[in-house]
Amino acid sequence: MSNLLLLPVIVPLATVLILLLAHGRKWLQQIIGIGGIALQFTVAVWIFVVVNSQGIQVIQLGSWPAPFGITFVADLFSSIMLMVAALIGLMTAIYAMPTISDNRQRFSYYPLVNAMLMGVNGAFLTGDVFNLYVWFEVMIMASFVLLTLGGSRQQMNGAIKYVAMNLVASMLFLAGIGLLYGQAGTLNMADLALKIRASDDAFLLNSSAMLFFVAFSLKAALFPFFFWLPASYPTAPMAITAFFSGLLTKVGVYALIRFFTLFFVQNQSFWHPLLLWAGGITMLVGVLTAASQYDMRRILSFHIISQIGYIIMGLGLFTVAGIAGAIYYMVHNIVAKANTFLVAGMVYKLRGTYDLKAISGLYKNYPLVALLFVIPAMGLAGVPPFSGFVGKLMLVVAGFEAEKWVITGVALLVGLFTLFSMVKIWNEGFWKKHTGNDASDNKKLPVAMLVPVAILALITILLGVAAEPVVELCMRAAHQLIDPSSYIEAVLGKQY
Amino acid sequence: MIVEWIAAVLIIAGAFLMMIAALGIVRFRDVYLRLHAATKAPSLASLLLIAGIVLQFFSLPVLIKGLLIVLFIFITAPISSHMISRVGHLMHVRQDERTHRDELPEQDDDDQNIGPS
Amino acid sequence: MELYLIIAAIFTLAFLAPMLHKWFPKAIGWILASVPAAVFAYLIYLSIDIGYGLVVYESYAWIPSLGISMSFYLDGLSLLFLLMITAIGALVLIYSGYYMQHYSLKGRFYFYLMLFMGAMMGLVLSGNLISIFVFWELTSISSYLLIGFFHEKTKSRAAALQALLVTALGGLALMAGMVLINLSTGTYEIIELLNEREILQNSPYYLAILILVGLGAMTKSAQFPFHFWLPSAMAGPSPVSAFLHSATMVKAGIYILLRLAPVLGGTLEWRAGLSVVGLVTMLVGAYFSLTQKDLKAILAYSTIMALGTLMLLVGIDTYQSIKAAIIFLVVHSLYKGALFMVAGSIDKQTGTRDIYQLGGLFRTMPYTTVVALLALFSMAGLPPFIGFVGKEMIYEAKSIIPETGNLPLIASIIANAFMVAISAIIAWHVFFAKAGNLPKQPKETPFRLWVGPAVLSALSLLLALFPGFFDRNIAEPAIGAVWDASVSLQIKLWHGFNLVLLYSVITIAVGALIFAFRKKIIPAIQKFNERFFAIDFAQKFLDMVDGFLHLTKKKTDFIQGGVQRYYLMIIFVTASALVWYQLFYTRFWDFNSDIGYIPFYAAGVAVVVIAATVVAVFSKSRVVALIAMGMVGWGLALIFAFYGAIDLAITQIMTETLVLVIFVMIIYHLPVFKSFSRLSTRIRDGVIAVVFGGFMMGLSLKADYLNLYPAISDYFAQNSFTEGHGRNIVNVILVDFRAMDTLGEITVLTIAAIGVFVLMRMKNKKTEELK
Amino acid sequence: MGLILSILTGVLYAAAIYLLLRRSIVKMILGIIFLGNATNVLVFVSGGLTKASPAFIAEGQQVAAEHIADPLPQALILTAIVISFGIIAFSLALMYRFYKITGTDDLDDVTEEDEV
Amino acid sequence: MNDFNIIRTAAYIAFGFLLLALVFVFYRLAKGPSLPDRLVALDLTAYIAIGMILTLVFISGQTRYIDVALIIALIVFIGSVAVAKFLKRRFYDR
Amino acid sequence: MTTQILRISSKYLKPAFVVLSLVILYRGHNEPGGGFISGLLAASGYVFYMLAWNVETALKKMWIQPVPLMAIGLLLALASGIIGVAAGEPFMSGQWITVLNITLGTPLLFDVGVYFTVIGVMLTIMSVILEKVDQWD
Repeated sequence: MSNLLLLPVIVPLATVLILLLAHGRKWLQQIIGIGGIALQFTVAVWIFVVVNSQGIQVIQLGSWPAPFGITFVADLFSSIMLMVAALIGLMTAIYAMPTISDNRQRFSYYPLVNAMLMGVNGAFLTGDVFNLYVWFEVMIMASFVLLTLGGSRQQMNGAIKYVAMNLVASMLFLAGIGLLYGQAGTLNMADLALKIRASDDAFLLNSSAMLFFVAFSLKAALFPFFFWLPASYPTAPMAITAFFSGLLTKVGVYALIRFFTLFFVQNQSFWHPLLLWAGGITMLVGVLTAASQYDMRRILSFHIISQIGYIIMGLGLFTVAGIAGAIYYMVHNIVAKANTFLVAGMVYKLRGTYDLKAISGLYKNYPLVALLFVIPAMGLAGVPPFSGFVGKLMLVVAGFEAEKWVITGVALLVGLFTLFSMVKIWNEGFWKKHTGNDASDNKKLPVAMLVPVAILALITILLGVAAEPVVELCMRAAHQLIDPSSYIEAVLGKQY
Repeated sequence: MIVEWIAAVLIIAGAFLMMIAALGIVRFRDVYLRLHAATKAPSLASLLLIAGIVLQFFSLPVLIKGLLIVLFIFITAPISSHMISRVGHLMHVRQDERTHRDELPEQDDDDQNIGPS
Repeated sequence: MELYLIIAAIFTLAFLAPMLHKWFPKAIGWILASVPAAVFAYLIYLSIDIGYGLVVYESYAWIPSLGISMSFYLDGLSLLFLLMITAIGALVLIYSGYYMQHYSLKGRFYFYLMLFMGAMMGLVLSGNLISIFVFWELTSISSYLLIGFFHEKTKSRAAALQALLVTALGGLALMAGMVLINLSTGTYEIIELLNEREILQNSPYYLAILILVGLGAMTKSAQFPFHFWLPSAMAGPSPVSAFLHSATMVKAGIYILLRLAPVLGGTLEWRAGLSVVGLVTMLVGAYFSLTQKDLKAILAYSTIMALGTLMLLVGIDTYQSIKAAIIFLVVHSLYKGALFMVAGSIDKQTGTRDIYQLGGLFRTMPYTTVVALLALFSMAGLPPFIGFVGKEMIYEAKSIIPETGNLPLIASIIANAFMVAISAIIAWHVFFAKAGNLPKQPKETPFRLWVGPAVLSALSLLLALFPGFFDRNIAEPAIGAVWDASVSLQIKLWHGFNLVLLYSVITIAVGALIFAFRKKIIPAIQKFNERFFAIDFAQKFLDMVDGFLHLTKKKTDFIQGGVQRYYLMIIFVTASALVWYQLFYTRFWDFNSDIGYIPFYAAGVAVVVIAATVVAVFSKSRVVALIAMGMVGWGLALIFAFYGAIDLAITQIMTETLVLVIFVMIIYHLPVFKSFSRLSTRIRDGVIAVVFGGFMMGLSLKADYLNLYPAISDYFAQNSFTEGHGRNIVNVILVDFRAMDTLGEITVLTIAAIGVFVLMRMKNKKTEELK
Repeated sequence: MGLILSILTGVLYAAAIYLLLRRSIVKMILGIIFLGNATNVLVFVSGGLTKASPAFIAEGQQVAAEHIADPLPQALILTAIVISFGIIAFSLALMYRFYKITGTDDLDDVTEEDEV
Repeated sequence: MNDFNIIRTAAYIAFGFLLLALVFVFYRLAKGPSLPDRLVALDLTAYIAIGMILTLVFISGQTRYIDVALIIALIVFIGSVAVAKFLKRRFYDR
Repeated sequence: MTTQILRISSKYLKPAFVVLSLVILYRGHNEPGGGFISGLLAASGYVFYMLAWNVETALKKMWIQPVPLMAIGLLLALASGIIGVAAGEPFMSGQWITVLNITLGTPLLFDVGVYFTVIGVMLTIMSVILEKVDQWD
């Protein structure tokens, strides 16, 4: 019973309010906005420490007992995600200082980022299906606004697609909730888990599970629901795109993992092959489409899709190793992927374009940028000793252990293609002979751009080199997910 | 008992009036005539229905709410019909040829802000 | 003994290299070389113990939850490789200290080179499969960076990409193989694996492991059909070729096979697979080397031939063959390293590498000539060089395999004869024949350029003449590590008159014949090649990549075509398909046709709403659609009211009205509907819509059917007034029981308001991007 | 007659999908509105249709009568209506902006390849 | 509750009339011909809705429904006014 | 398009809307109504006023501008939750006091917060949208 769990929602909300009242002054917005996120990060770490040492934390909002009111629950999985989300928020907000236009910073950027983090945090923490929907809406509403601010044709195009497809997803989600409530008579996740696991007829819940699956797949950009992502992500400024790439799809994935480990376990022979197929095709399609692109942002955007496939594969394996791999991969991917986007933003700042055909000579003139690109890129490609390698290894081991040969083979092959597209960026953008004047090609990048990238790169390295604590943590988190009895007990109390 | 009977008559009358109004907007020949049907009859119809309710479930709040409804309908219905007829006229919606007079020929002078732009 | 310190030292040096280069631009080669040289000396010192059977094993936990540790394992095999890496590495560093002087970005070059050296040493020192893999990938990456050193040339970039892709493909296979090994035996540790031979060979995954590990070795060691990256990789600077492509990286594949031979080897699959691959590679390498004009290309193909030979020897898998393999490994490293460096010097001094253009260098570059000739003799396998010893052993090994008869032997003789001929051709054309037009007037190279090859060539000679220490302390333990038996090795130049000697004589004779008739044979072969082997593997590979890109581009354009309707269409179609599939799978077709209480007036309103919906959908006018939509909204509000949802009905009416107002005020600014779609499009969309709507209808029918438990709402009815102090249960739920939902909801509204505000107020700037 | 509300749900969904697949952005947003309505009805229907009085506790009583409408789906739909109201307002503003920037209301005119 | 409840019966009859009215109005909405015609139809729909809600009061015996009618009475005209305003603008725009 | 009829009626209807909305807000916990409905109702009054006159005039008539109103509303909602925390219970636990036979509590405060937020939101949206329409006139 600790109100601590509320802070990740209340802190950003309060930040948003203060920012709304203090709109117009850039420096004030920066201080309050970034300070708010930093506070969130601290809170997230605190929650993590508490959860790690004392087990699953629960708060019954409004003192209403569990299945009736709304419950906030933090298990290891949520608290890891909370931490990573706040980290990415912090880094991108710092990165935004020199890159987002003044006008935006004065009025809308910081409140929206905080609001989106509020939604994300709420989604990670809530233990109630409908409440999850509400947080999803908070999140996507904020992301809508963040994404649509801008004036180009392409941006509008991306925005419309993003809005339309996400709304479809939301509505399917809501329909799923309606059916679920009609059938199971409760909305609390732990209660659902208890009731569904106890019932023989629970496989009849498949239809609402399917609606959830489609809705979350849309949010998570699984094949064939990913179209909005490459259409919209490349259109926003990089600080925002990086922020999105780290969080938006991952919340969808989080929901998938939460739902399909906690209570939609009634018909495993139906769901797990489906998830595996979805994951496999997703990773293949994403990476193949990425390979053909020449726009850095689009390459990276398509990559997000392929990496989602890995995570879903981990879920589809449904073993402790698989889910631990999925969690690890998710953490790694959030960090590394956001970082590559931030580096792409640097490239844009230096060269004024994202088109690889027009970018050249970065390697020679900007070795630091090259280094900062290589680390997350190799991380994504799964080259040891960076974080991606450990994630891939965990998934491959899990896949082989579960004797799912095809998908594991696909996962390995996709690693090769990922490497290919990263190297393509490197070959074209960095190694190619500089077409312009070398002598004048020595722009300085602002420190506020370099610092977040460097920190994220450091994390990528640390996740790989000092992987043990993280891997062990993911294993424990996966244990909690696979065997939810501790979750249920924490939420519903001893009496169940 | 007698109250119930009166109330019943009032509802049926109100509903019937409503139907007549609807029939009116189907049968009448142009917008302006239909507006008559669509504004006057329903106002009366709701008055009747509310009277029925007040009779049947008499209490002070019900009376007040009923009066408010009637009041609001009597205020707002003319506003909307006024706007609709105005716009119809401005749009040159065809009048039935049997209408004798058009009191607002082409001009629209009480509207200061707007001119053809 | 802290083995990790060796690798750590190299890596530290790697990171310091750019700075060192800045501070000591002249002496950088010497400085960097000193560390591997010191390591070499230390290893020689160690080898005394290793010679007596000492094995060093250290293990440091890395990811214990996955059973992965960073462990180091030094036995004879590792030692042999380490010695070669450090020796050639030190010499190459000295060499490149001069060679690279005039290139830009040298600091990074040294960094990569040292990184590679560290990775390679890590690879051969590792005692854990995963740490082997880690270093394996690191060698791929650093070799990519080295091969692409001249990165402003398109060709270099392509070559680097090719090498990386091929080796990375192998790396993935290797990783899969290693995971499978772990799955069968439960360990990644080499030292534990050595006892698991039985288990592994009886494992159901044995064949898969073999293929996967073999694939890894084949790509790294440039075996047919993955050999093509090696000649392309000659686009890198010569020191890189001398280091990577003679002794180190290309031998990594052989190393991993030798390392795992005690565990995986000895089966028919192992023998057959490796022998066939090795044999083909050997012949391909030898054959293609003859027609090349570029000195480095010749060397590259001859390397392929040597690698094929090694693979064949490993595959034959007898004591003799392993012995031959180890010796030939050393032999080849020595002469090939020297020759690559010489080739680099010649290129540097004359400006060309075309052997038919070169000539007469013995006059202008006497030291280089001597050094090169020594190495070439070793390559040709002439006595008294160790190359001769190696070849003798190979023949010996091949002549006593029972299963395959004489085929390997004959192939080997042919291949070696080619080598003899090539050595002769190089020697003649480069150093003695009349020179063509050289881009630069050659003059002797400085000491730093010829000392490296000189040392290697000298070693070729010395090891053959004075084999004692080498035999006892280096070769024997190495063989012992692979072939688990007590080994006693005596390298002898002279075996007496026997069959093997005859084979050697035949080889040299055939080689001499080829050399003598080269003017006829080479054009003939070339013509033959053009007709029958007109396959440029490297080009094919690039074409494949291009084709792949083209294909994916096409596919992307098809999938991600940019038109939103198609996206939505695919989404709806897939969603419908999934739900229908699920309905089918769940075998639940019996819908509940009587879904509850429906009074006639509700039904009537519903019918009108349906009709209004149809009007809204098909109307040609926006305003009509809007009005119909308003009617739908109110109809729904009525239906809500009929079922007792008062607050809901009020809210629905209010929002519907306000949406109508907003909508009308916005389409103010937009043009009227045009009829965009053709009839067929509409019918298609209509079908999709009906299918989707159909299953939603089905789901709503099913909804009431399954009621697992009584709903939780009774609690609200019980406690709303007593605990929540409100008689309006819905409102109490909204502001008390589920107040968090409402908080989120008003947050959404606030954000939406901010969004609308910004969107409507924003100036119409062209682009608002990064400044 | 019992089917009629289910049919209504289906028709609303079908209408929404059909409108979403049109080229005009106005129709697309109409489609979004219909989708929201359809979902609300679906939730309402799945909550159970019973002959029940409104979910109020009568004056002078501590607990609700036996047969009241299930208040929870109502609260959920109410929240959903409000949320979709915000979203629709936003999409309408977006529509305005889209038209101002692109000069068209035809979604097919604008694809991802457009570079300004 | 006896079998023949006069108020209830009357309310059912009233509902019949109101539904009929709704159908008529819908006909006008679908048919047009002019936009103001449809607007009139929309306006009348609101009144019919009020009528239905009031009739529902009789059937259910719950006076709380009157609130719904009150709100409808208060708010619907804003829609008509807005649409009318729009139509005017549109017309001048030609 | 505005007319005299609209203008005059809006003058009288706006206060009627606001008063009625306050009544509905107050009764919301026990009778149909509540923060959202009453907020929309109050906002509708102003929207009608905007339609009849123009946005500027309508906003001048307001004591607090829409955007701060939103923030205040959210703040009230948040505060109502934090009161529960201050009382040592989980967030949003209802705290009730009875003054003169009227039961007041944090959920009511929350409802008031919703009320203000909704008014602020509606008027923010409507004002920027109707502004554009005013510009056309």
